[in-house]
This record gives sequence, structure tokens and C-alpha cells, in this order.
Amino acid sequence: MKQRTLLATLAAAAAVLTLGCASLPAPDVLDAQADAMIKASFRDQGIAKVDRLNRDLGQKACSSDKAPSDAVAKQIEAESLASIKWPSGGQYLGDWRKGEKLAQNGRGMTWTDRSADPKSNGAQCYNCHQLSKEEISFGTIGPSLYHYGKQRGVKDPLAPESAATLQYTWGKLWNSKAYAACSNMPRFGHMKLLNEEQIRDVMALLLDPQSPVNR
Amino acid sequence: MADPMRIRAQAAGDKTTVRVLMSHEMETGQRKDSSGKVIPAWYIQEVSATHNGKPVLSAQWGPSVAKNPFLQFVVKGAKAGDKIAISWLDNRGDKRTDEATVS
Amino acid sequence: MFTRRQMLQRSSAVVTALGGLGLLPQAAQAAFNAPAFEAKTMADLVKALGVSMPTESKDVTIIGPDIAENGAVVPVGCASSLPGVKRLLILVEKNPNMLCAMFDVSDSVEPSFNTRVKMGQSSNVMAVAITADNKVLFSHKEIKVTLGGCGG
Amino acid sequence: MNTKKIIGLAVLACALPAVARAQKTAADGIAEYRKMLEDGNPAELFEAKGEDLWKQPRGPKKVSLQACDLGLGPGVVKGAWVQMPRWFADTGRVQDLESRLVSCMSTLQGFDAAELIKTPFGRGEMANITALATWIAGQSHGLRFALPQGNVEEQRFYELGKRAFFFRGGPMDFSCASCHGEEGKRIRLQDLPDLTMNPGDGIGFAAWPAYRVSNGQMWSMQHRLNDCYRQQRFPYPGFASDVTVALGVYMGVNAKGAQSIVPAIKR
Repeated sequence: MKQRTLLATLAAAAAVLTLGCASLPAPDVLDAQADAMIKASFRDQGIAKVDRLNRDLGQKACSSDKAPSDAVAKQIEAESLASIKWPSGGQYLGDWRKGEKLAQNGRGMTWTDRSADPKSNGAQCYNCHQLSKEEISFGTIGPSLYHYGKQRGVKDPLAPESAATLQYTWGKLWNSKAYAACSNMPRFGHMKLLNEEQIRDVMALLLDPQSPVNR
Repeated sequence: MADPMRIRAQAAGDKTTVRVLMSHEMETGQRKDSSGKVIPAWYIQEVSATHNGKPVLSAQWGPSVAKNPFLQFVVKGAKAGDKIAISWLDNRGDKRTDEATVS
Repeated sequence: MFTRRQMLQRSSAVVTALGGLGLLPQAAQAAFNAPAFEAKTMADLVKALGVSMPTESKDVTIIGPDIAENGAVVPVGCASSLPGVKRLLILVEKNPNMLCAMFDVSDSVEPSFNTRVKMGQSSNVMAVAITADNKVLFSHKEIKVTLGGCGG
Repeated sequence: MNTKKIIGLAVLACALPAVARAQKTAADGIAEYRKMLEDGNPAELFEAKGEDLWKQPRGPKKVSLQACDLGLGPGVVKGAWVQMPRWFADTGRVQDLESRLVSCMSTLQGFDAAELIKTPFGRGEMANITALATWIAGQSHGLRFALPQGNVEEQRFYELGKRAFFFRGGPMDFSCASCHGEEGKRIRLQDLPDLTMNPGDGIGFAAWPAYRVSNGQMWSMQHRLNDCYRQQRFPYPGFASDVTVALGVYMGVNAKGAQSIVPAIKR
């Protein structure tokens, strides 16, 4: 009887000790645990495979509530800029009407989408940006792009003085991280979300003086 | 059988406001499933209400009434303790009746 | 106030009782007016209902929001202050079939009903009142349906 | 129709600056729409079903869930939701409401947990779990979130959840934080709560389960997270997987003091 009580007391003390001693692992251990947890929690579904969890340098560096160091940010931006594919034949502009349709369309790349072909994707612009005054349902994660071309003085997108704006805009759409390492904006060209033709159409929407963005 | 309705009937003076939620798909017949097949129309067509057994309202609905329909109306002369019963009938012939006591 | 469970128990008990006595209220209802619900234009609709074209009236009220965050559920109401209203209708002009709901008004209910409808796109929404002497009156309002969410 | 009136309104409206007008009208209009939907939330239908399911003898063992311990003792429902996810000694795991329901349904009622977990949302027993979660969460309506953080596993899950929240990946480089890491942002017209803090009463974590107007479905927190990951273009998170529970701990602890309005109604 006495021994049993003693044992019980010991067991209880041990339990308290274990709990008391248990402490939070170090931050880097938690990082590793989180990666393992994420890996174990997801599975393939349709076009959305688990390899989407393999992060590149930029994704990894921007996976925290703290910004990456200046050196890392510069490296991401430089690598991103170098990766930009400039438009074939120097042709930057397509059809703004198609661009507006793409801007309205927020579909693509989810596990319920059948194909990852850019042709089945939207450009999602209105999700995060204001673009025209006609569409009142727009997001505010990104800045307003209303009068995007007009504000940059683009009167004729094909004129030489428009070249720098055209180039920057193309680069931003192709790989937004070239200009801000942890930009919230997807890398439409780089990640094959839109093809060249679609990006030309979105370019036209942003820069054509006749488009609803600049009217 | 369909899930029960939620009926709230609340008297204020000599008027009773009745609020009904019905559990129903209200499928329009205009949508397609993931394989491209048209999902057949399935919706409540007739709704009726009684106050202490006496018919007070009948309505006809089309498929454009929203899924899990809501209906609000006011019965004159109903008082606390009275019974309000609601019935619906859909285009497949399914039906359901539920009753609430006026509070 | 009853708890929900009490109410549900009551509800199912009543169904059995009423059903057993053959007293389910829908037995008393008129047949479904399919042509009215299939009408694509106002002309087809009034023909199916056997009434004349409606005229605008401030004695008929349509209630609804100016903007619907989602077209799948749009709260709308119809009401009339006219004496002798026997029917109230809710219509969405740009839906594939414009008639949404038709309420037969008795002396025991107020000529005022609220429900929720689906709207495929921004549209004019109407309330139509038909009186016992076959006057057909309407009021309307524009409800804008917005695109929302991520869209995927 | 009433052309004169419409033109009159248009003229009046044009006197205001275009953008300001659109903003004000849209926000006011949406607020008005939401207000009109508040009375008569179809979530009530799911609550009623959930209450029945809780009390009914069910499953291979034909017993009710009334002995299920949601953290406040067997059968105690009120207040449980605003303290979950939490650590449970019997399973040795941090569990959210739905993973706890799976445990109770398997140990008490004899359901096969693995089968439950792989059932798609809205089908069979998964629809029942959603209804149960709706009723249970609704029983804490008006209470304020106060997740326990006394256990080291609860603290660890908070840290893991935080890391998951900021984990950026997939073809669009999205993390939870891309949309929910800053105050005052929206997608289209939908306000995005900042989930790195308490976003306020009845907002964010304190607004689910909710009835989704867009598809007429009742969504639990698990379903909400699942669709967030879909829109994030991530692969498929397992139902009640550790990442979903850890995110629940992160958001729930951050929401400390927020009043629950569930079941809510949402676009």
C-alpha cells in the first residue's frame, strides 16, 4: 500500500517534471518542423501537385514576417530581372479588349482547374487593382492602375518616348520580383501563368489611350 | 425526406411576422456538372401557409428563387399561441409541412 | 419561446398528424402556372396570366439593395398599398425566365412579401400587383450584381 | 422605363468626383445588401441538423456524441468553440473542433476515422461533421475567443501555424499573408481581415462557420482553409491535417478577445 502510494507520487512528480521541462524548441528547429509539417499535410490534387511546395530563393526569403536582408533582396531582384523574356520582335502591345477580359478573369491554376495551360488562365488584375472607372468591384492589395498610361505621359505607346514605360511594364508583368523582391504580385510570364500574347493584351489595356484604363 | 424548415412567427399587436427558411437545392436546370451534363431543374413550385388550419397564403415559385429559400410575410389577426403551418411542394413531387407556434 | 429542438419535434409530430388526416394545406392549392414561369418577355408573361400589360405605379413597392455582393442570393421584397390586391409578383428582367415568385394575397395576410432571388447579371427588378378588378401595376429598381472574391 | 428619373439621377451623380462616388456607393450598397441578409441566415437549418446529430444515437455503436469532450469536459458544448484548437490529453494531440469530432465519432460511435477524413466536403458523414461543427460553434455565439496556450504543444502549434501562415509558394507566390497580412485591404469588394492580429469582433476567425451565399453551402473553418489553399494555388491540404490545425491555433490565439458571431453569412 505504502509502496504503491510512493510509486504513484513518483509517477506524478515525473509527469510534472516532464511537462515542466518541456519547452519550446529553438526557432531554427521550429522552422524545420514547420517545413516537415507542411510537407506531410498536403497531397496532389488535379493539376496542383505537391511539388508546388518546393520554394525557390525568392519564395523562401519572403516566407516570413520579416523582410529578407538587403543583399538577398538585391540578389532576388537581379536574378529576376535577368530571367525576363522580352517580347518577340519587340512587339509589346496587343488588343486591350482582350486585355480587359483577362483582367476581369480570376481563374486558373487551382486544383479544380483542368489545365495549367496559360490559355485557360485569367490575369486577375481586378482582384487587387482598380483599373477603370466602370468596374466598381476591384481590390486594393495593389495600387490603383486607373490612368496608368495617361499618368506616365503615354500618348502614343509606339513613340520612342514611351519605350521605357513599355519596357518596365512588360518586366513587371513578366517577373514582378525584378523590381521588388517580395512583391505580392504573381510572376505572370516567369511562372507561365500567361503567355506572351496574353501579356501583350494586358499591356494594351494598361497603355492604350483608348482603353478603359486611360479614357 | 427533406430537412425540416425553420419557422419563426412573432406577434406584435394584431400582426404576426412569419419568417421561414426551407432546406432546398432550388436547382435551375441551367447549370452543368463537371462532366458537362445539365443538372436537371429541381425546385419548390408551390408554397402555402395556414393559420390555425385556415389557408392564408399560397404562392408559386420558379427556379430563380435562391437556394435554401427564405420567405417573410405578415399574418393579420394571429396571436401568441396560434399555429402557423407552412407547406411546400417541389417539381419532383417531394413535399414537406412544418408548424410553429406564434410567440 | 421554444427551443429549436422542441420546435422541430413539434414540427415533425404535426406533419404526421396532418398527413394522417389528409389535411396537408397544399391540397388546396391551384395548379402550377408553368407558362408564366417560362415566359421570357413581359408580353408572354401577361398572356400566360391572362392580364393586360402593367403600368407604373407608386402604389407598388419593390424592395432590394442597390448592389448585390453576389447574384446567387439577392434579397427582394414586393408590396402594395392598393386596396383589393389579389396577386403580387417578383420579376427579374434579365433572368432567362423573368418571373421569380407569385404570391396570392388573401384577406388574412398583408400584401407584402420578402424573399431572395438569383440574378445572373445586373438587371431591372420589378414588383407587379394585380388587383381584383384586373388592374396591373408595377414598380422597378435596378440592382447591380458585382463580381466578387478571387474568381477561381 | 422612368427615363426622366434615371437621367435626373445620373446628372446628380455626375456632379460628384467619379472615383469617390463609385467607392462610396459600392461600400454602402454592399453594407446594405449584407444587412438585408442578416435576418434569416440559412445556417440555422444546419444548426438544427447539427443539434439533432449530436443527440442522436448513431454509428456502428449506436451511441450519441453527448459524452464527447470538446475540452471543457464530456458533453460540455457551450464555450468550447472559442477555446479551440487546444491540446487533448487522451489523443496527445492539438485538435481543432472538426478533428476532435472525428476522434469522438470514431472512439464513441465506432466510425472509421480514416474514412471520415477522406470524405469530400458536403457529402455523407462530412456534411454531418459540418452540421455538428455549425451547431457546436453556434453554442458559443457572443462569447470571446480565449484559446489556451498553457501547454507547450499549444505553444509549438502557434509557432508552426505562424510559419505556415507566411509560407510562400505555388505558381502565384501566395502565402496566407499575401491577402491577410495587412489591414484595410480587399479582393474585389470583399474586405480582407488582417489575421496576424485580432481583426475585431465577428471578423476573420470569429466569423466561421458561415453560410456561403455564392454556392449555398455551409462552410466550416476546415472548409474555409481548404478553399483558401485552393485559391492560393497550393496542393490539397488533408482534412484536419496538422497544417490546418496549426493555422487554427495561430489565427485563434491572435483573435483573443474577438467576439464570435457564428454561424455567420458570407458572400
